[in-house]
Amino acid sequence: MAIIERPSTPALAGSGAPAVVTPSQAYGVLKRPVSTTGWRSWVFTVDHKKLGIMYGVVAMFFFLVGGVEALLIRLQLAGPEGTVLSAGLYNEMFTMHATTMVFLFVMPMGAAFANYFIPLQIGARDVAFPRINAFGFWCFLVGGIFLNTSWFLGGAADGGWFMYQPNANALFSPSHGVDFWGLGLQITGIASLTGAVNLITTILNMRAPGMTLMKMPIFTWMSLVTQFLLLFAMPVITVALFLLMFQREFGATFFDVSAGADPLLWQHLFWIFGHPEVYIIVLPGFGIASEVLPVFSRKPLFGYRFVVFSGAAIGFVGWGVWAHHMFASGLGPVSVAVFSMATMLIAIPTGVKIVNWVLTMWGGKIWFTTAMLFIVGMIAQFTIGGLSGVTHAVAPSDTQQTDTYYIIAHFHYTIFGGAVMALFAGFYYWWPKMFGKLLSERLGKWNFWLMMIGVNLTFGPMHIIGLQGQPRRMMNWTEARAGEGFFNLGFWNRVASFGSLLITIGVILFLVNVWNTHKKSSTTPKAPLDPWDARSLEWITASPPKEHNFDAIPTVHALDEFFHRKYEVDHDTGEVRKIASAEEVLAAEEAKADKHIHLPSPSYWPIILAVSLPIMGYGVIFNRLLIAVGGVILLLAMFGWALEPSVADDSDYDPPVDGGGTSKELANIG
Amino acid sequence: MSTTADHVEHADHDHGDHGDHAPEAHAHEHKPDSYYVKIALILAAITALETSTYWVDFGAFFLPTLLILMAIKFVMVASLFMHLRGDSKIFSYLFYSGLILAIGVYVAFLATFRFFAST
Amino acid sequence: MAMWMFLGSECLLFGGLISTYMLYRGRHPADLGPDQVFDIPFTSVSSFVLLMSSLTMVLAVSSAAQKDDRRTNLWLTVTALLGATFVGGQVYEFTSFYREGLGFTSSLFSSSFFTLTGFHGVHVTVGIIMLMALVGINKRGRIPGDKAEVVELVGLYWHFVDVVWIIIFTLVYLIPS
Amino acid sequence: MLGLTAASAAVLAGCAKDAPQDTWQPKGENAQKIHDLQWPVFLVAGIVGVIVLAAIGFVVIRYRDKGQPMPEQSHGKPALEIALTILPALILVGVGIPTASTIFDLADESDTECIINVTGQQWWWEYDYPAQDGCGGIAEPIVTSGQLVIPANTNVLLRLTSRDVIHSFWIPALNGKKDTVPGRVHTLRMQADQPGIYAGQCTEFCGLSHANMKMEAVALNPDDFQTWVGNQLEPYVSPEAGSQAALGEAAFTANCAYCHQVNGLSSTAPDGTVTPVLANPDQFVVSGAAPNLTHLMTRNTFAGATWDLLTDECRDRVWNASPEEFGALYLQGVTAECLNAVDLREWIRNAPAKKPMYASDAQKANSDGKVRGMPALGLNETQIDQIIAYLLERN
Repeated sequence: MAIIERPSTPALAGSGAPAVVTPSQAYGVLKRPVSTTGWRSWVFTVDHKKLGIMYGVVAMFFFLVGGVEALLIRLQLAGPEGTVLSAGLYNEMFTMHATTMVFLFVMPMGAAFANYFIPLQIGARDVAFPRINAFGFWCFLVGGIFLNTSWFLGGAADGGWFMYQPNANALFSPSHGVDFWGLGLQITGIASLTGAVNLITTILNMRAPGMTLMKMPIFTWMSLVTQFLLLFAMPVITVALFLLMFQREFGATFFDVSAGADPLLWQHLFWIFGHPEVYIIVLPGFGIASEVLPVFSRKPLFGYRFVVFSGAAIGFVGWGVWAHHMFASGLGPVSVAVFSMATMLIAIPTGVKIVNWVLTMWGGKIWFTTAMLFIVGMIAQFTIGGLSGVTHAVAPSDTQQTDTYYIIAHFHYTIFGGAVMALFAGFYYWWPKMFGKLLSERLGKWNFWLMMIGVNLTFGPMHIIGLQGQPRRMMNWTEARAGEGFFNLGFWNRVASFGSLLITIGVILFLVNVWNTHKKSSTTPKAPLDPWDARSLEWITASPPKEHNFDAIPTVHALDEFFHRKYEVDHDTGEVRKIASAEEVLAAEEAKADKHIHLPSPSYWPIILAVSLPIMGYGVIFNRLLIAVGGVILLLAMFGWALEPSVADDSDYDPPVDGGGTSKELANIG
Repeated sequence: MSTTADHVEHADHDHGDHGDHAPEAHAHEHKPDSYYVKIALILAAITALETSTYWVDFGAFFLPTLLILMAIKFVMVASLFMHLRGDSKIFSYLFYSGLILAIGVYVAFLATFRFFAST
Repeated sequence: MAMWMFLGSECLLFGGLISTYMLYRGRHPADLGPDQVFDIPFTSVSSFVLLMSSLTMVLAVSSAAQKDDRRTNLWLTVTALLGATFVGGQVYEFTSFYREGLGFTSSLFSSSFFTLTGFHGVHVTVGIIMLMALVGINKRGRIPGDKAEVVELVGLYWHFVDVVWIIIFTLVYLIPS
Repeated sequence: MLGLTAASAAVLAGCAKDAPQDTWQPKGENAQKIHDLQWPVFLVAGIVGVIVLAAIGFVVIRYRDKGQPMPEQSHGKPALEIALTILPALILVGVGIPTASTIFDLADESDTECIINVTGQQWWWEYDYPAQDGCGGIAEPIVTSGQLVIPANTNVLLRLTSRDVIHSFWIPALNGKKDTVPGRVHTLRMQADQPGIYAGQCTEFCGLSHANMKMEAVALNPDDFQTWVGNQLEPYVSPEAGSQAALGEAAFTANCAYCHQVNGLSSTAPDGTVTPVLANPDQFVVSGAAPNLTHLMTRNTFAGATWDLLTDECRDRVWNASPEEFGALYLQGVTAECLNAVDLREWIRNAPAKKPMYASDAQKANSDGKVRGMPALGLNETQIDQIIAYLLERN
């Protein structure tokens, strides 16, 4: 049903030229891929929706990988002197668990939602640079695979995800794991950077008529802040990773103390990137929460402006707090005091968000769907995580807590309890939009409760374990230091391990839910057009959306545009009256359908370009010859890319099949 | 890495805008070539002055002089050659936010190493 | 706009490299520090060359805006040549340092110096490739979209690289450690 | 309810018994300062948490869909927003001021009167006491490891550094942690109110055996501390000729003394010349150091304080001693009856099997043939017996 249509060139737009056509002629070096079905339609696609789904699927896969790693860690720690994993394997496990979850699950899952929904939420037909978008996805995929092949090629990285120097240099970490880690992150970093440039341009340039910045859906807003953070944070880690690579591969001495280097250089560079990274992880979740809450409370987001500004404030202040990861590293009292105060400052905008979420529900008419449950759970857990965060902003008290399980409790409450729960809410909320089918609410509620209880059983006790003095990153704990009272480490470690099993079951239920929904795809009924009585622009189109998103680009008059087309608000009485159904709103839009819709054409180059990168990566590690091979592919791909117009030329197309039809009709034919 | 591709796509897509915000304003007026040559001459003069510090002792003014001259050159190239001055404000915001962030963060970073105390 | 964003992002990249250099510039054996190896007159000349390439780049952009393909190509070529001269100077400088005993791994100063200036050199080289590609496809009439805009975007990148050198030249070469 | 659990857990943690690294049971002035700062913060955080969670609970129950009409489409009340922004800001100012003053207070080292150098390496701690007038006077330098012995009620200045990677020194009952960074010296003030033994652990991930890098701080009252100093400086006594220990001395010299220094140990050549046996760990170990074993049996632990030299029974007696009795009990050291020979034998027999280390030939190849940690020496059981007999006299 997908169609490939003529390109958007200003001279020709609206000139009455033909619409549906098939590209016939090769441009550039290879013949342009044109499949609209089968694997080719995915591999060479530049459609932001397909890329979004692929981001989601791959990120979900890595979530399972990271989850298995976490389970092995909890299994090892369930009892004293655990022997499930050897010391070396344990170190690789927690390093890769963190790396996988941060770089290969939460970030790309945020990117999945951003890719899929930003154009829909702002009323655009695609992103600004569709081929770069595809390139970004493939970089993420090949980078993630590259990173994980280290398991089979001599062992994964074992220096912790923070890879502190000098423990991660070649003398102390002789396997190739750290090389894989550095190069793999370099490759996935390209995905983040290109994605950031692309999405920021999209948001700033391609909004529907009438959509001012302050009428933009909040998820798009939070994603915008996230992308800015990525834009400025990625180069910092790039520098750090290059220094690491030069040190390990080419004999430089940036972190070599005997040459006079200062290992704190690495820590600063890493955390200058690493702290904005924290907000990169949670802000998309904040965005999803701020979308879901108003819909199911039947009320606009309380204090939209405050939520937007606090998001932006978090984005700014997030740059000035990195050294709070280093309170114990010997910075000197002045630096510690300054960063301690800055860290407290950031609690204020975060608190604003929680207050606004609660007040959004206040006075509402709350409908407890699975998505809503996940968000309510997320708010509760994020509150706990935020408050424990304030306790480490107090630097002296942080010197007791840092590098203990208390920190693990803190950031899992924010990242798992906050960001990941919000992502799950996003799945349930947007599934009908993406696939036209509803996930089962019954299974969904089981999924929610298992995860909610599981998260609290797993990470709640870690507050206790940490305050009882159990350091993190230890392959085992001993009875001698466990204590015997109510707060003894043994009992609570077992509880935590048990909780991780509940989370696992919850995640499995989610997968079952997805499987059930799609296995019977012929028998399960289509989801209603507007199952949640939603409020924002992405719902003013078919589910799943057509390849061109909107038949007619909607004109925006208000925040919560869709709501205002369905309901009329009496300003005197505050009474809300329904004036149109979702179907009617959509029909009205479709009646105005654009005659000519121009979409970018698929391309081979993004995936070819991306694949050249890990080849060069293997080259750096194993055989310099491969660098040349990868480099040649890279150059050829860039050359091919540059020569290929992002949209096929006029002459590529056959004459119109149906001169008079609108694109909507043609879409149905195609 | 993707810069070459970047601008190619850029050219194609900016015209597909349907936003209500300021369009990509490239419609700045074109100055005669002599204008740019004059700027280049000024820049060259500043560079000559900077280089002269290698031979001439400026005493206490040495460091501030060099830094100020550097800043002048930077701003001149950015605002005149790259015509940030005539372009849409949003470009300035994007670029200078990166620049200022970089300066702020890295000055703080060097400060934690007591870099400024020792020199 | 995307180019501006990319350049904003590059500020943090070079900021990191410059900071690393600033931190480590004093860490070297006494006879192989910046004050001993730098050849200020030589570097001043190559800095001047790069600065002038910004001028020719502006002229190329200006010609492109006036749709004068021949002059555009001329100025683009001159810019690329000036850039190549600069890179050539850098290569010469590196080899002369190397002969004086300052290798990449000699000291923290040399590692961070070569990393910083090397990154900059790679940027210039990428810029030269972009310029030559522009000339090439321009000749074949293959620049898609608005030609002047493409030239201008390459110009922005080129000026940025120049601006970075302005900073490096002052902070690294002129201010002694 | 979960918030309550978390908050009350935090508050109640102070009541737990027998958790040696509990961060809520300060036993020294510095830890007390941290505690005085942190418990009100935890309390406030707990109260705020309870209020927010209660509000969520209230909203969720009160405003669930009971068929009420569509609510008013209110976009918020700026006055309420601003009030709710200022309120947490005020709370944070209230937290921030004492935080800053405590930071500077803890960093003040002008009142310390005793200096101890603490050096971390994979995967154990070395403590050396320079000759000084502080600590009640130390005439000659002392080098020990595993257990940091300090005079009670005295402000001790620890100068922390590392020989290889970053470690972190942490005795929770006495002070917060401080990283030991190679190439840098960090300082940490430490003071214990009462004689006793305080557990700690390396808390910066430092490689393979990070979990097995523990430490203990032992506080003795000043008189006992002087006794301890005197004992550490006692000259070397050779084992009685022909005894098991004398054979052990030879075995030790042949197998262990390459890396482990025993002050005063010497070897006699057939011609009667006596040369001191000097360890040269630089040549064999990446960090360039191995624990000094001169007075091994005055310590209660070995191998990075991971295993005890005392049997469980004797260990419990020391750990549970009252502050008054503690000093005498600790100064007894490890006697033959109390020696935990099981773990010690296993360790000498094959150290890397007991504690993961980089000591195999293949692993050594990556680091110029040097080990990180103690290699398996291939000793036979007789030699092990002899060495243990010898070590037992290192008191």
